Amino acid sequence: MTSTAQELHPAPTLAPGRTILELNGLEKRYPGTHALKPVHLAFKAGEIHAIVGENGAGKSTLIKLLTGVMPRTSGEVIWEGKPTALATPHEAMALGINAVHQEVVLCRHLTVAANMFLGEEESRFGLLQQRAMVKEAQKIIDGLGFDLPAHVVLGDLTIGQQQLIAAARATVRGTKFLIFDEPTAYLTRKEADQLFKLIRRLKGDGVTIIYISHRMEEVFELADRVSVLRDGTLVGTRNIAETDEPELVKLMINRSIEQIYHKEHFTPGATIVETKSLSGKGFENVSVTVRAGEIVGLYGLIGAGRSEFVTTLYGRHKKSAGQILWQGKEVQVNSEHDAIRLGMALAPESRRDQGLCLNLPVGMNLNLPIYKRISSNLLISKAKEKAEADRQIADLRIKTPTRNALASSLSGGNQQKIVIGKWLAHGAKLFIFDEPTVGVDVGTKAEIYRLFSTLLSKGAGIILISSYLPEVYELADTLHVFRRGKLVATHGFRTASHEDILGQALAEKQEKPGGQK
Amino acid sequence: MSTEAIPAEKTKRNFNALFGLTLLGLLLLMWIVLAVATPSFATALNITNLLRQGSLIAILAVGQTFVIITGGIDLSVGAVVGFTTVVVALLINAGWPIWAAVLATLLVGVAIGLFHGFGIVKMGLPPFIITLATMTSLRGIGLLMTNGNSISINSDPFQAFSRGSLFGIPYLFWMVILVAIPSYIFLHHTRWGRYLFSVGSNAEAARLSGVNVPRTIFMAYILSGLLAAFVGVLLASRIGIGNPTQGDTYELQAIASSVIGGTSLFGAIGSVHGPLIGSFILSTINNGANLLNVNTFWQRVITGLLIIVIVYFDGLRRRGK
Amino acid sequence: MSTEAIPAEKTKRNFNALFGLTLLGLLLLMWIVLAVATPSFATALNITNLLRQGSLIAILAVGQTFVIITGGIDLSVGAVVGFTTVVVALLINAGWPIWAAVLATLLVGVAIGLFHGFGIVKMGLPPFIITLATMTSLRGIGLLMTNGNSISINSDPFQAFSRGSLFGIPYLFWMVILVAIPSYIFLHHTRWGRYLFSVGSNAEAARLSGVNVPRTIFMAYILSGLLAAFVGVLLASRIGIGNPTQGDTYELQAIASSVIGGTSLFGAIGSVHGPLIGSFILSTINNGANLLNVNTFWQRVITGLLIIVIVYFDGLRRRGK
Amino acid sequence: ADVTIPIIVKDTTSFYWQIVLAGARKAGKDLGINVPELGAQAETDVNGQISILENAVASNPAAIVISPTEFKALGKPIDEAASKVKVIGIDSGADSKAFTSFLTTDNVQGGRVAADGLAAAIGAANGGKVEGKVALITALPGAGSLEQRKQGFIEQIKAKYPGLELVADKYADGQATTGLNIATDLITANPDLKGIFASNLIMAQGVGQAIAENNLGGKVALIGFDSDEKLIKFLNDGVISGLVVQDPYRMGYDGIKTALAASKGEKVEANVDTGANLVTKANMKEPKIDALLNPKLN
Ligand SMILES: Nc1ncnc2c1ncn2[C@@H]1O[C@H](COP(=O)(O)OP(=O)(O)OP(=O)(O)O)[C@@H](O)[C@H]1O
Ligand SMILES: Nc1ncnc2c1ncn2[C@@H]1O[C@H](COP(=O)(O)OP(=O)(O)OP(=O)(O)O)[C@@H](O)[C@H]1O
Ligand SMILES: O[C@H]1[C@H](O)[C@@H](O)OC[C@H]1O
Ligand SMILES: [Mg+2]
Ligand SMILES: [Mg+2]
Repeated sequence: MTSTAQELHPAPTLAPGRTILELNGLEKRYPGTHALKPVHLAFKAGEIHAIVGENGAGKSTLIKLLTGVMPRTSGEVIWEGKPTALATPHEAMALGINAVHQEVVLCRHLTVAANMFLGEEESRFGLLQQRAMVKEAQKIIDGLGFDLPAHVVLGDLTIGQQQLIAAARATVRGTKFLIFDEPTAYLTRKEADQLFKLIRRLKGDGVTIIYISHRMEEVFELADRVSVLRDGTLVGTRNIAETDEPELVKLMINRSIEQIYHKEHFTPGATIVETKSLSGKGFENVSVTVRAGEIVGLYGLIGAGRSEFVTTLYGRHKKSAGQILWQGKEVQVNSEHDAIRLGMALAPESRRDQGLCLNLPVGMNLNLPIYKRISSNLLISKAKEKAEADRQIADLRIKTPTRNALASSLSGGNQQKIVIGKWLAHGAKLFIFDEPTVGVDVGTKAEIYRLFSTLLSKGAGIILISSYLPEVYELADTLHVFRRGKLVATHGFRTASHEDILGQALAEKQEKPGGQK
Repeated sequence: MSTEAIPAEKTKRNFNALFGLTLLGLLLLMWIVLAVATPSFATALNITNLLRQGSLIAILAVGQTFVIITGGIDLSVGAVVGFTTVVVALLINAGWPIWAAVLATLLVGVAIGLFHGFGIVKMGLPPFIITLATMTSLRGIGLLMTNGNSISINSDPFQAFSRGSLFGIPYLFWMVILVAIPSYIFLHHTRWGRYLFSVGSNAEAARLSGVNVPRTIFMAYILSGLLAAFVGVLLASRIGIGNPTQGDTYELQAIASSVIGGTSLFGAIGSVHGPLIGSFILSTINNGANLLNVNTFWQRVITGLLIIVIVYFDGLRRRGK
Repeated sequence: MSTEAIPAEKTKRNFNALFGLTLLGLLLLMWIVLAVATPSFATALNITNLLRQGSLIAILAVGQTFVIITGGIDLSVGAVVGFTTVVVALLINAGWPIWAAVLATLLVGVAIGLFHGFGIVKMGLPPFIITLATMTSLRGIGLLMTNGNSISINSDPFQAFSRGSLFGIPYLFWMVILVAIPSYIFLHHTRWGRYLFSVGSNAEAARLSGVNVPRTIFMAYILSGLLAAFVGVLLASRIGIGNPTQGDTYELQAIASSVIGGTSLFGAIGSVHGPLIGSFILSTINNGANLLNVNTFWQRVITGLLIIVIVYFDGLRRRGK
Repeated sequence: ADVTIPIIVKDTTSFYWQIVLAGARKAGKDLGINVPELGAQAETDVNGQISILENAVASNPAAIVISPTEFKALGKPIDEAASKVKVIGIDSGADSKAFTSFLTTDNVQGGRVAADGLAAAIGAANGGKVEGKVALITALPGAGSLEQRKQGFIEQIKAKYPGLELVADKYADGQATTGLNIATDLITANPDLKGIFASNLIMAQGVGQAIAENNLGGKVALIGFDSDEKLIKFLNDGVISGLVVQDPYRMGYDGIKTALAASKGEKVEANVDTGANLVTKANMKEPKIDALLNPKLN
């Protein structure tokens, strides 16, 4: 082994390989947070190296240092034997280091093609070759099997779709070292498979890859080696063949988890909400019932129309036809305000665009829906404001220096916890969670699932949208499958196989539309 | 998201109190320097003058700050000031009791704010456009009402107000306090204040969290219109006339005071004390230059430079270097 | 992110050409109405006048648009115009050949833009503040240079330029074309144009893609300063004097033209044709009101209303209703 | 120089006021006193001038010379100032009885003089017939002195020149270019326009340019107000028919001189009319007029 790493757990021997990048005591401090304690690690040319760890463990920070996004506090980075400053993204790119960051960092006002070629535009005589770039971009996207247009404005795509574009973009650049920071967080199995194909192809081309994920099965499917970060410290590196999931989880959170999916069955109570042939932009003719004490899961591919369905139910968008019955009575939900008054709560899918006020404090984000309740007369009760925020921070283990830190300074997973946490104290009857555990670590996922049970036990109902099949599969009492805006299948708790459900979610042209209720 | 955000990316909210203090520090520093440099600065008379002179813009800047926190802008405030001097002058001259004339004028300010809210929320107009349009039209309406002349206000008590003092502090400055305290409580201690910030930070997230975004926007512009009308009343008292062309460029001074006081034009960052200090920094520059007998042309050059220096140092500290 | 973003959330970029056309449609509509309503509108003389009258703001608006697309703002342009009328007047009167005086004046504009870039990128100042400071200081410097006087320019050929025409179209309007075509190519067909949009859309993403964000910001302000200096030269030619107080409120007119033309003050949305059409809409309102001999006060009222109406209809269509 | 007498003008950025200040400066030198030169940044900024007056009083001067921007508005502040120091008024009046002395041009009278000048020029160009359309362009609404000129001009036209028809009464925004644009549009809309009164310096520059641009010198008569190099050139070239010229230098000089005398308790004259003269190509070489057109600025 060529690594100089001083690992807490001695690394197993590896097939010999050339070291391409070596971290020598790499360290990062933010004001108030020691995000990365000196890390020693060597990456071998052509390997897929997974990095796992709890939310806030320092994974994204490590990536930011390697791509020149942030300056490091101390330590050395050695690229192909030579120390390098990596002071700017430009410098990293010049070496051939690229990344698909956890938060999609693209320009939402530019087209897909413009984003793919940003900074590397093709020009002739100083003029952009726009058509050629759109064509080229489309070719790349099609080649990767993504069903996305290259000429549309990026902001019109869903987050998952944007994530795919970010991945596709990396292939345009002459990359030697490519980092994926939770690329599958918003993807369904189908898109994830396409992405894995891409990653394997890149590996075949000799590209070294760092792969960060909270989904253990992906790590085992893809990686050659895996490193574990805990609280900014590298606690171990393993050959993938020589470790297993419990060991990694143990390393990550310093305790073991018996089971992630916590499922309690309650006898369903009265119907909370019922949609009758609801139609709107992006979906049509959807009839769904949610009763007290049950979780109704919605599964489908990206763009299947699940989010549009729930946001319409929530009054954010106008319905075009159909009815909404709330506790048996027909209601008009004309705004999210109406919805909240009825007793709905929605944790939306995109934390950046819909979920968070990033430049406001964590506490304010958490309390936003309940300010009315924690105000006495005109004034906010500061004591309650603090108590409520601190309770959510503790319950969900949100890693933040204080409730006054800006939401933008939290790690991705911890931001996600705010999006969920803000509704938990609200006392709604119907909770709609749209991709609630995106980017959340296993330990916290288990915590969140337990909280679901608490909500159900208090007589609430839950609509759970997830693109991660195991999640809906293991939790939903009723599982609806969406495809291209239509509800195409409905199952009970674990009554169909993963394969069947996936098959139903995939658009097969020969299949007749319509549900199989 | 924006070029402005690049250097300021590490703005620390918890430094906010300290930040206010230290901008205040810069203001105090200016006062000390002036007290040493001129015999007349630190006299009761001059302090009274200074307080009076800064008051109008200070109040406008607070109203403007509410709007800017939501990510908007209110270009109309200068025109509202001019217009409402006319309104209050006409009403008083028509024999209304002062309190009624003032109340009616304040309602005019509210109505203008409502109109802005309507334009932004219901018609989907950019705040810049709807308030620019009001700015242009209101001056026109005021000029039509006065036929381009000034209206002399026939009420001595009304005019006496702006020259009076209580405990040695001019009434005009008491008015700043009267506005600042409820504004502070409103912005920092009520949920509506929180809603202003949330709308400016991410309107969509605020909306999905149950914040009534349209109502919040209405509220911001109504407050700005109301405070501008209040300033119009105070100005009318100070100058004793109604004249629709008064208050020219006040919008710029109010926005500048707010931004000097740390408000971000991209929304979600701002306070009540910041714009107050900002406006008194600007008045102090003028007052000091007059007392030091600086050539008025040099005065402009120096004002520009001082704005750069003050905001630079304030920014340095805020970025925690 | 902002209140402005709410209604416009689904702006469709591919409608852009149509959008330009249809704002143009509104402008053409105004022309048709005026041609019918007044005998003098559709005369060669008046068209020439109209083209001359709109030219200066049109050029400023293009420069301003570059800056606004990056998410910034340039409040200094009016002051730069006034200041550069003085510079070019002094140089010409000092006996410099016209071409040299013009070139030197344009370089002054570039230097001012450089200074703005420096303030924003290196000193971390908000664009509003640094350009406000320049606006204040430059007028002061200009006044110091002229002592408040107008400098009468001793060059007939220099002044003749603004009166001349080619193929019946005034030189001043040719200058708009001279600016618009390269600007269009620059903004929409070169990578630098694309970088302006990317910086305004998401400066962090642009930086991560290897876009030189500081350089892009410098570029935007330099272009704005350069075009403002160019307008200063043209204005000096048109009014035959150098006077630092000229160009007052041009910044507001330029920003308004840009926003009427569809530019978003939050950056990343804008074009070259939009501000051009926007500025000619404003000039047409003035020209039409003068020809119709509308009372000047009514003219203001109407201008405000028309701005609302035009932007409202344009917005309606853009939101695709 | 221990004695300080500040002079407060309406707007330091205009040439007219710079001449006033030059006169005051010279007086300061001659008399060995300190003369701070103060003023707002626009003639319409009433509140700004009140603030400046307040600041001036605070600096404990021997006396103050002021040109009030607004008749009514400055009344009370001047009363208040006069309770502490002697106040001398120049150029324009204020609603105050507290002035120790007052040196001014009557702006209403200035407007009348302009009307006479315009009528004469139109007559000269049309074989003695004082007939046709005329227009008035005012730089800004809301400026007291400009309103007075307008008033005098309109009164005089109505009273003395029934053949003249005022077809347009326009306000600009204080910018020469706007004056130029308005004048061009007026000429387009009224091809038979005979004359224009541009009631201040910057408007006369813009309107003069419109006449020059359209080669209408001699066809459309133009009367301006106040003078500078550019306007004198226009006068010489026949673009401008006449200028109403006041004596700003004297107002500044005598203002300070009177203030010093008053501060010493000497008796001073209560009212001095410094006069408004019509300058045309014909009389511009007369020594008295020449001195008005070319004040000795230092
Ligand atoms: N800009 C910042 N300012 C201050 N603290 C920060 C900043 N960015 C990250 N941190 C802190 O650094 C720590 C590590 O964050 P990082 O984003 O690297 O975590 P992560 O391992 O990627 O977590 P996740 O799985 O949630 O994405 C966290 O405690 C986070 O709050
Ligand atoms: N290929 C595509 N290009 C552009 N827009 C698309 C595409 N596919 C779907 N959409 C848009 O996405 C909408 C449905 O997305 P929605 O977010 O509701 O789906 P979802 O099932 O929740 O998927 P996701 O997992 O991405 O949230 C459609 O109405 C359509 O406007
Ligand atoms: O007399 C002066 C007048 O009071 C002022 O308003 O403009 C300049 C001069 O004409
Ligand atoms: Mg992360
Ligand atoms: Mg979705």
